[in-house]
Amino acid sequence: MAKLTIDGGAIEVADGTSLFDACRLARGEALPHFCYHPDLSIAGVCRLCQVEVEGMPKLTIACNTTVRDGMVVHTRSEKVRKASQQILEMHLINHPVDCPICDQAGECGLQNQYMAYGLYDSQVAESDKVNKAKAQVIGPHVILDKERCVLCSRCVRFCNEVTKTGEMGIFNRGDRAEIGTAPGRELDNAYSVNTVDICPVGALTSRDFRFQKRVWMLKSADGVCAGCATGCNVRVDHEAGRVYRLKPRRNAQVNGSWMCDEGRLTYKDVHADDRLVEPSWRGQAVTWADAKARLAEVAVGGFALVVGSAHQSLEELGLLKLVAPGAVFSGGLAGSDMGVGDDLLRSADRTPNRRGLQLAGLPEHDAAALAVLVRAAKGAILVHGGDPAAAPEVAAALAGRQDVVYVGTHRRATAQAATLALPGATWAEKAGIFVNRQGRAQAFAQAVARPGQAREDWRVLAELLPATAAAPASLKALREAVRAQLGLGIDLDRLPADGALTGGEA
Amino acid sequence: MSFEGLPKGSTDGRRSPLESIYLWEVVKGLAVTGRHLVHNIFHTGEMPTMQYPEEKRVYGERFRGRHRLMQREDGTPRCVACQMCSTYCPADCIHITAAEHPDPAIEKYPATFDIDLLRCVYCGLCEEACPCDAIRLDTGIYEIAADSREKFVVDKEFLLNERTRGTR
Amino acid sequence: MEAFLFFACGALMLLGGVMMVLQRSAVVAALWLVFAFIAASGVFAALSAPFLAIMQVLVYAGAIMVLFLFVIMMLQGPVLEGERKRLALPMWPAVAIPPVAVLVLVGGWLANRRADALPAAPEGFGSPGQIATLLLGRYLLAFELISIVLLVAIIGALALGNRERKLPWS
Amino acid sequence: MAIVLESLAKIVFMFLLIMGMVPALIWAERKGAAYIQDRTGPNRAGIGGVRLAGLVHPIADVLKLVFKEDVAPTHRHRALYALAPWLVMTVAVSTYAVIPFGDFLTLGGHTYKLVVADLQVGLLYVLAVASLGTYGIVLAGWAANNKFTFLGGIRATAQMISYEINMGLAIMGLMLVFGSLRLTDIVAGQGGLLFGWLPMWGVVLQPLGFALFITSVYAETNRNPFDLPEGESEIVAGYHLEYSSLKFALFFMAEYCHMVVGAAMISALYFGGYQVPWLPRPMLEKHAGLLLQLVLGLTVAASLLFAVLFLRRVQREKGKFGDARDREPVLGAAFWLVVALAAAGAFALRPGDIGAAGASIFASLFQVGAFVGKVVFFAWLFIWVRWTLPRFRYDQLMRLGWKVMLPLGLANLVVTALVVALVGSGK
Repeated sequence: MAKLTIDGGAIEVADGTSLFDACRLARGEALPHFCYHPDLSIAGVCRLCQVEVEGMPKLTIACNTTVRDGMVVHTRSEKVRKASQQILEMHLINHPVDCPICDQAGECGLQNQYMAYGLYDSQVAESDKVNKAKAQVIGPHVILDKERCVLCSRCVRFCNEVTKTGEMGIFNRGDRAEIGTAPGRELDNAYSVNTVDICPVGALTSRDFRFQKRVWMLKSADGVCAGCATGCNVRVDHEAGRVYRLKPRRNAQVNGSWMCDEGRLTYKDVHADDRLVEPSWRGQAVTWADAKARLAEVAVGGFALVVGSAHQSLEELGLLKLVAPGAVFSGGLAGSDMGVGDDLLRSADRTPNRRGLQLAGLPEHDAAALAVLVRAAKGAILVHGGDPAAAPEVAAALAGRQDVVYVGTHRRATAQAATLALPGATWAEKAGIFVNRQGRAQAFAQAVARPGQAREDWRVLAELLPATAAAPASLKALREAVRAQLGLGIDLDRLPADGALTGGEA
Repeated sequence: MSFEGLPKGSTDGRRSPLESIYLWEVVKGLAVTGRHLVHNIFHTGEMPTMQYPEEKRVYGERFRGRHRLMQREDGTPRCVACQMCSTYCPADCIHITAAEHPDPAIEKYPATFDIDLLRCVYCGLCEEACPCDAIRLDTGIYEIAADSREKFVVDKEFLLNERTRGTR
Repeated sequence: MEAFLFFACGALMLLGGVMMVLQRSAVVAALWLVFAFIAASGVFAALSAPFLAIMQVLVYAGAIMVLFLFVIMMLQGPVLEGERKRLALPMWPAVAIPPVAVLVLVGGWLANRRADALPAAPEGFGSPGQIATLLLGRYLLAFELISIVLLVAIIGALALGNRERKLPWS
Repeated sequence: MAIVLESLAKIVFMFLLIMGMVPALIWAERKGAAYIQDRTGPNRAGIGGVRLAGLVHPIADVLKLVFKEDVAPTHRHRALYALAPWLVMTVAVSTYAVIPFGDFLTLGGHTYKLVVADLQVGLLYVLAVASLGTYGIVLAGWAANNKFTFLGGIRATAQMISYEINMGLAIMGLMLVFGSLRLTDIVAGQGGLLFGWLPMWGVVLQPLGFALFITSVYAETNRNPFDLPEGESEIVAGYHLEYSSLKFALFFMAEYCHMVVGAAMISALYFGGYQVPWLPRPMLEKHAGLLLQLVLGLTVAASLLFAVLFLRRVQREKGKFGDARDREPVLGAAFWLVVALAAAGAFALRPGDIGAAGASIFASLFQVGAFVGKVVFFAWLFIWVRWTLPRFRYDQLMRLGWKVMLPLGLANLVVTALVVALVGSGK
């Protein structure tokens, strides 16, 4: 352990801690910085985190200094302030200051720190600035503006260290130095948009989000990516009922600071044109009141077969078990929604909650087996989520039945095949829990309002409960009921920020 | 409340016997209004009333009238769709959708730029906020009238056109 | 002419009275009563008593019923939900009373019709002067006694209405 | 049959007189209010550029009100809601039946009384009909089923009851003086002279009664300063808030009809009605020719004055508007010049000898003219007072009615009765 004094206060940290982290602890906020990133190597190129250490002749950068016992550090002295100011001014010499058209404005490191420490009247005339290329498409997801770059090298290190693809580099010297892709290369790895996230200025911007919304108008909700079984923690940025982008939320246990490009685009499904937005009876839109009446018609003798899906939350899967205690249960199509995985973040399993399905005890069946179950069902069938009818065998088995109830989010094959289709909510429109491939239960919050007459799935399912079962009054009560039913040892309503393991690595 | 400067009679709450009968005061009041009436019948030209559509009041140069969008030399809007104005707008009357401009030097331009003139409070904060001097309220147009609410929502082309008046 | 007026106004008066009884809404009932008063004034007019006719309207329709209406409205407020409803079905036969009554009246009149059945009104009959002479001459005592009775009634009403409070003179 | 025709003719004359005065009064109200407040007032509506100083506006108003959508509240009492405006209008118009608008007219050897119905109890008839006017307002307020209209109705009831009593007391004083309830008698009784020089008008004989009466009339017509049933500042527009289109127009017209009735009552009861002071009927007939020439001469002079005023405007406002409105002063000047010429022509025809029959007709017309003139003046007084005085507070209104005017009215009655008993009535 090392004892040191920072800004007059004593602090004790483990040996080997960087001075940057020690200062963050002591100050309660990080030192100004561009190049430092907790999940990347130390470059020490931006020189912005300089602090005054007594006994050292000059200021030193905190990120590349390890703490030593007895250090006396000043982070707010006049000398440090002046140094920050001058370094920032240097960074700005060739910066175009086109904040009005820059997507980064509002979450820009340069902007924020310049407002905090800057020298407000620039000594450099605009005409003296070195002009570089603007708005270059450097990959399928990323656009580069070389002028705005402050040469922090975060993107270069990301491509070298995380994806190990090495597309990016810094070329030329002095004030001609500029960021760019290696000759003949494109920034086309599966994690390329992370460079946009870590870029402290607007040099790298996302093509998908570009000009869609000013960031200060966005509100955020904590979510979990539903794109695959990894369950990357994300921030859902939304405004006025619309999700605009997903950004990774740091969870060292799951995804570090990253997420894949594919996962970022999963929000598009939330606003798809084929959303199921109102109850439909034999393809005709009806009101909820009508739908309830029809439901009594269809499920007059209860459900004989209940088909769940790995796309639904743990609470819903647990509730499903209560809907029809005597029914045959299925977890949907086995091996559906499979893609290509890698050893970084992406799983081949493109469902967010297959582990949850297993926890809830819903066995998956292949198409033929599911078709057999459907044909064997001597009562109404309830399909919740997923799209089992996408398999031709299942579709054939469902065809002609007049007692299929579907609760889901999109008007796809199963919704078409169902007699009564009830609109549920997507992951962005409800709160819930996904259990990822590690068996880690992670909670996600509701970001936007549900479209049309769609309702939270668990409320829809509660309508289907037999008269003998008490419907849960709230999500909290439902979670408690599911916890008890599945025999989990964790409080589902108060999961830790980085999730809780449900037991055993998969 | 201060009663200084008012005649004493009106402040002490007591009335003279003649005043308390009220009728005489009525006659005095009638005399006052009658005087105005007769004077105005013979001096119609001296009334302060402005015959509005024919005569118009001249407003100061700083009067904030209907908005206009400034143009570049080539006639395209100066606006770069930074949405500072709509961010700053206290009435939430400006709606911009941005798009990629083919010229990377311009980079961003407003694909649509709608102002709801019914919501606008003519505070002028948008022109304060604009970094490009692209929006101004200096047209001096204040006759903003239309027969449907839709016509009060004016678009980019309308605001760029210097010959448009009032509303759509 | 007078006979026709008499019977027409009489029929209207009966109609007003019956409609008043049948009404569910107090306000509408009061209005039918006003209607009956005005018809009664027509009966007086037909009987060559213009002063009484006018007084009937002035006092009953113009003052007393306005006061009634005022009180009803003060206590009840704007139109109640039930007041726009129509009359209950079993009540409708009652509406038939006025026409029947008129038929009986007219029948009786036709049966006994004689040109000199109705004596001609004497000169000045029903004029303000004559009524004044009667009231302040021959019937002065009765008139004053009635005034006293009315005064006592007013004081009694006040006393009853103010029972909770202490009266200023007690 | 003749009596029916005669009555019909008189009814039509009275009705036309009132209905003609309503738009004129509306115009006077708007223009007068404007001039009193140093504004220009209505001057936009015009026919071919001629705006007649806003006189076209009442026509435009009527057209607008006729063609407007009739918006009615859903929760109204249908029958009474529809009935109320007609009740108000009917009552307003039927009061005229007993007011004499002239003495008599001799035509073809037959003498016609210039009153629709010469009732024995005319004065009471006026009171009775006026008291029924309350119903229209109360029902309008109640049937619309709106809190504000309802409050307006309630206010109207209490106000009308309070001031009807004062009105009756004031009239009783007059009745004592003239010893009759017949309006023709009362007007005829005001033809004489007191002390040989003072017209024996009601206002001279009953000054306090007049003050009480005119105050009560203002309260009964719901005109400022007693227009609390409308009270825009507290109850929006009072009883007629929920009315629109023609139904609203009826209320609006009824208000002006009431004003004309009030003005006619004031002039008939306290200002000698058709009587021209110092010019009794025989004098009128004797000097008919002279008077006619005087009238024509005055017409010429007045028309010339107007013409000159218009010519000055022509000079001053040449091409001011650049459209049809520039024609207006020219047309005005031309019109008044034509009138002046016509009057001058009639003057030159020496109408001095129009014969005995002509003299009688002229005298009748002159008296009718005098009556109409008085009515116009008092109607204008209504407007003048409205734009001069502020509205009373409701408690002030009640205090004035019950605590001030009622005792004064009783005192007036007692004093009058004593004087009449001692001196003898005006008969």
